Amino acid sequence: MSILVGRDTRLVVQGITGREGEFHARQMQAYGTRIVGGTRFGKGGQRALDGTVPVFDTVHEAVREGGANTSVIYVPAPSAPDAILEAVDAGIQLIVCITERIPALDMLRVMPVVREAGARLIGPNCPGVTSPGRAKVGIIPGSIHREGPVGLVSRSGTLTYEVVQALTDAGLGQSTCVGIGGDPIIGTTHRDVLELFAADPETEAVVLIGEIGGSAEEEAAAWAAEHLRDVPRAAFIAGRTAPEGKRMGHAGAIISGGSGTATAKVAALEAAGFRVAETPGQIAQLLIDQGVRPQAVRAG
Amino acid sequence: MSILVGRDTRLVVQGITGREGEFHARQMQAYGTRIVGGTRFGKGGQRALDGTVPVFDTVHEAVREGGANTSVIYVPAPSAPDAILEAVDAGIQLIVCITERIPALDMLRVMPVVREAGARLIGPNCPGVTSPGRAKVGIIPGSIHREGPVGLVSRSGTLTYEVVQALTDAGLGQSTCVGIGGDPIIGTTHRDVLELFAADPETEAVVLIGEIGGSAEEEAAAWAAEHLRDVPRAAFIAGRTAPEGKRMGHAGAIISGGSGTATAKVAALEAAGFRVAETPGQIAQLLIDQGVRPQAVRAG
Amino acid sequence: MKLQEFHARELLAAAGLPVPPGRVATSPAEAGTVARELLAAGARGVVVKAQVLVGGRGKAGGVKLAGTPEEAEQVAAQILGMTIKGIVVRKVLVAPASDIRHEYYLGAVLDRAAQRILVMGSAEGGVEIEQVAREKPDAIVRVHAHPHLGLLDYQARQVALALGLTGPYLADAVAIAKGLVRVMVENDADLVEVNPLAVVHERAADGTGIDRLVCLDAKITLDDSALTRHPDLEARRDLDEEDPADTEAREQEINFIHLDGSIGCLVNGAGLAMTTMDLVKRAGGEPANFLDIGGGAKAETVAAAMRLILADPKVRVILVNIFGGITRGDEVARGLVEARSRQERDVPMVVRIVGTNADEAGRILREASFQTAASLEAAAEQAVAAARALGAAAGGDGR
Amino acid sequence: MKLQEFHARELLAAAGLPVPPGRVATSPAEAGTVARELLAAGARGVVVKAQVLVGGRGKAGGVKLAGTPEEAEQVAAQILGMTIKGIVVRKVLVAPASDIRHEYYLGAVLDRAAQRILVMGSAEGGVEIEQVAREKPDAIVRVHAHPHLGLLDYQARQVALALGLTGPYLADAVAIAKGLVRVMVENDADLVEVNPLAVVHERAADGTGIDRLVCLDAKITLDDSALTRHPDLEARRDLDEEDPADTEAREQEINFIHLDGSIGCLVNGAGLAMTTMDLVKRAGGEPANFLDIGGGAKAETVAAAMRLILADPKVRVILVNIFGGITRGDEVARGLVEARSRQERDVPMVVRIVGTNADEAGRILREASFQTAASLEAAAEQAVAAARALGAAAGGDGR
Repeated sequence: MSILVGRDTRLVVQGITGREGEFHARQMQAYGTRIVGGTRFGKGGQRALDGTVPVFDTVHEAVREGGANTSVIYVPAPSAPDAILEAVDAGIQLIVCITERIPALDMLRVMPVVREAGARLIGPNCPGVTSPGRAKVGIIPGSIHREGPVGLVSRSGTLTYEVVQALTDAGLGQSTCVGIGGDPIIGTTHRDVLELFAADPETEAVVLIGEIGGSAEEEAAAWAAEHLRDVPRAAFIAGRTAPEGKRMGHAGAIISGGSGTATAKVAALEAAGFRVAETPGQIAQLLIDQGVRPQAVRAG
Repeated sequence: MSILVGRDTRLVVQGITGREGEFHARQMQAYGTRIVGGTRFGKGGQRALDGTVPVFDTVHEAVREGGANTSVIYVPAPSAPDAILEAVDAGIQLIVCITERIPALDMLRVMPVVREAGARLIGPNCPGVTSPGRAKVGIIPGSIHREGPVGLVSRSGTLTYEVVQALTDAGLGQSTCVGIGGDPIIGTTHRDVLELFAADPETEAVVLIGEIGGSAEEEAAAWAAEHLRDVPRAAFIAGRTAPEGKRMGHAGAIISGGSGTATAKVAALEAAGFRVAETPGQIAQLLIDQGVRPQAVRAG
Repeated sequence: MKLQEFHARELLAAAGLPVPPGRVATSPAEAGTVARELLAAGARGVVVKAQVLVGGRGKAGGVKLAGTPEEAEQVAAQILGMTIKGIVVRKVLVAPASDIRHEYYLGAVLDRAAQRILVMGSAEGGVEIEQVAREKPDAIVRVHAHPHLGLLDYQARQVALALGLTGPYLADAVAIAKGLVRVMVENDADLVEVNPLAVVHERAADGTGIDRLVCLDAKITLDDSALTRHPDLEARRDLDEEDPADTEAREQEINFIHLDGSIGCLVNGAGLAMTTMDLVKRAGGEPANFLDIGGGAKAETVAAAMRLILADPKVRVILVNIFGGITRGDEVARGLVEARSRQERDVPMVVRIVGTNADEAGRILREASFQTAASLEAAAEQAVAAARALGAAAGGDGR
Repeated sequence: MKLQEFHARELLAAAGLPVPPGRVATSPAEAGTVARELLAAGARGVVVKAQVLVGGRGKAGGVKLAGTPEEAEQVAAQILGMTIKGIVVRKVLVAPASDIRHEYYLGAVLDRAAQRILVMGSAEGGVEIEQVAREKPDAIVRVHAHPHLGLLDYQARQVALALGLTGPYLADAVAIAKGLVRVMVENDADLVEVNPLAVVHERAADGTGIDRLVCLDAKITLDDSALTRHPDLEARRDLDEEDPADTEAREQEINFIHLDGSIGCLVNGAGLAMTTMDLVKRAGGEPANFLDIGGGAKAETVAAAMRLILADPKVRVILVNIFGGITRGDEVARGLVEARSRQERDVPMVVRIVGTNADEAGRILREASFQTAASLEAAAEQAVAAARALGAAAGGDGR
């Protein structure tokens, strides 16, 4: 098993004819993800990815004719909120929105519709979700993973890759890696993902990657303190040395008052039983110290 | 028992200091309805109805300090949608909106919020709800009722009074009379009220009063055909002789195409086992014919 | 409130929708002037369309083509002043004649049952949409706009696709569909309809041809309850076309519809008013009107209602049916006495007042020698009998 | 993007909120002119306020009162050109001096956790709202606006009541609270704050006194992601106040924040960039900047990032850390080679490139004789060591 994406994933790529959409659709397909269709209004009936994937005008058609149950969105920011709502309306249960720079108030309007429909949105402005060996939905490089027992959730992009690579190098494979995105308004939080990992029999340990700003890591810690008592867990917080009040690229990374500082987050996570690493490279060892057994380092 | 309003009703009158609000609050209080407060922004702390009822600035205060569980709205149309939303937000479960001439698109925006909160709205533009001998919420004259086994639901105002009076005169008392209002967008339909009557042990028979236009009566009939098999039931449809395509005061009373005509409604109701009266005066007899036993005609 | 076509076109154009040029004219000369401008701007001909709020103007000869300004003047002279379903035509719209390649239907309407704005589209435009709806329901695409967010892009795209449009028309249709809902929301309309939405072939001034998707005819109905917040729209009410009786009724907030019978009805409440009419008919009579004086009607309103009823010379008897709730029976009774004392024409009245203050009302009515009735059925029968008696006296059938 | 106070006032006034008069001036003479107008219109004095995007201008002497136009000119001369937290004051706002009776706080902010717009109000305005929030959380009323319908009337009334307002101020506060949320939504702001919202005593031209609720100071922060749809707001960006390096970074879509250390950082991804800084510090060094080149950065972007870093004379070493995902490592490597060939100042570089096309990147870097590192920790340590070596040579401490 794994969470969110896996062998049952039947993916529709919204915006498959765009530069990014096509590039990553190829990567996902090469990884083994089952892509049942792509969408591009006005190009319905064409085929994409060297003729292997049908292009539909609407997500509804991709669901009806391709049986899509998951979508990944690569359309530009002005169209992305509508793309999310279209996927929701078509009955897609898991929507992964890669698009960055969606205005926060657009997401504010979108989220209640997503929730009301009982759908799950990952992102926006996220690298996506990969269940190693099963399916990759998003833009996380496939090569950095190996299958294994560690569930990982992160707000960051490349920092996630860094951590995953370090885990893999240390012989710790992953059940699922979830990049939830760093925008102010996101569909799925650290805590939400921890809940999913807690219910997944294959996930034996969790890694939480956070950043300064907001209170999502603290909320996840509070939940984990109660519900993940026996699960080996490690964390890393970026921005320990960031100066106060500076904006660090992510809208989430504003330090306001006492909350949201790296110190506060580290303290909350440690109080909840997380071992908090000072460098990404230390994370694997912290899990091994809690009894997670590394697999043999694979050849090549 | 009764439905919607009864001895447990703790009423807040929104707009209690207005001419209509005050007049009807007195009538309701005289009928025995428990009025725990009224609202008027800026007049919180005053008292209304000869000092018997506290005036609050907000519905929230009326709930918090007066334990209100039901509200009735007499504010002018421009403020009424907000009054409904305020009651919903304050946790009121039954909201009766008497106000007429609320724009339909305002109600379109209000209704999803009402539904999401799980609250029930009666109206707008309705005469309200009376459970004879227990509570009266709205503007239906109290004198026309008597207690008894007949549940009545109607889109009309004075036509409702006409029918209720006729039932009372014939010795058929009422469990609850519900005026749902004749506007295009209303909170509670004929069918919704029939469902409540079906679950009420004291309601032994039902009367449905409809008008030409729309399809609410047909929908109620379809439901009743399945769920009210053993319940004596009668109906009356106003507008049998109305010329096609003329607008008869209620926005609902437009005849369009074949649906919504009196003929179609009468046919649907008869097919569902309703006895359909040709005059309001016949309704009581139709129920008596189905085994409903009239009570002794009361003195005075 | 229904808007005239030219007003509806204005609202669509103001929302950025593609509406062909054209102007309204109230005289043949003016129509000729508009035609001259349009022809000079490249139109291959003009169409002159009667501006009336009733349907069927095409069949009635209220829509005509013209090739020259002179011809436009002639057909405008034919149309202006003609009567369509009882309405005298006082205005015409002069617009370019269109070279239509395909006609579609697109409309937004308040869907009461779903409590949503419903957008409907069909590749079969230009004919009665109701007929298509009845005979080929699948030929109509139906999409409900989000109650808070309006018609979303993906919904508009579904509509555009279902119309069978392709290429650049797809994006145009998306914009038009969203625009219809926007026009509806911004103006508190309950209906905004474009029929036909058409692909037309146009020639530019340089002679090159181009096909465009345009709103050829537009129909908008406004929510009367919302007019107070749209004074600009209220000002577009066409008083030329409104019966003076209707204007007075509206100003007195009386719901009034003129009909063909002889028994005037004065009732409080729409449902009870319809029921009163039903019982008049059941007793063998014909109602002269639908009239609902509303709730809590004052003596003044009652007097106005009496004037409205008596303005119809066919009225022989008046049936008053009041069930007092908010409305106080004694106030209505006083209003009746007062109104009768002032009216020029004296007709028999049958009055039934029950409910709030009915006893006092009864006393007032008896003192003023009104004929009263206890039940609604009895009142209707008495009114019909009185009309029959007068009819027999006058040699008619009393209906 | 932060707006200057005078721009924020413009947006509030455009939304119909009560904002006192006043104009911006860029010279003492202009300030005197504005003061003369305001005094002629009945102001009892004026206040001259530095327009800078940093806080603490009051303590720094950037806000001064003046009783005459001449005095206004004098204080404007003092304020214009002064430096507040490193920013040179180039504009002042000249507004009427207010006779303040009571100060309130009212603000609307994006609440990330609740995914709503949060309206906050307090009867204790004029001081730091953060301090009130910490010390007396109950003194702040908090209401979440509806995500689709905005701040509803009843919510605005709750806020107005909680401020302890009475009488006519209640309705005014309702309008202002709703207005703040409207301004936020219409301009895609993430913060719209009025502090203080004040009851001020004003004298009319005829000498009569009146108390009014007005927005005395305003702060608005815009959502950078939404600026493309608000070109009018983008045009209000104060380039005077922006570091030229920041302007170039923005135009290249590079996230760049200048800091005080000696080790320039060039990283892809904000989280990884912060981590890189953390590791530099952990190794005993000080980062000279935060710099995130974003995803899929091209050679041109890399070159621009290098220019930004080298524009800081304090930079002694550059640490490049790229984890290729969308970004291709070889492209970054080529960009580095290209950038180094063009740059005027040669500083040691430690480069770590992993992920997509890392092998090819390694080859390019080795051929160009860059110092490379395998792990992030190692890269940070090498960079700090290099900076130390240079520092020792230069006689500094290498930080």
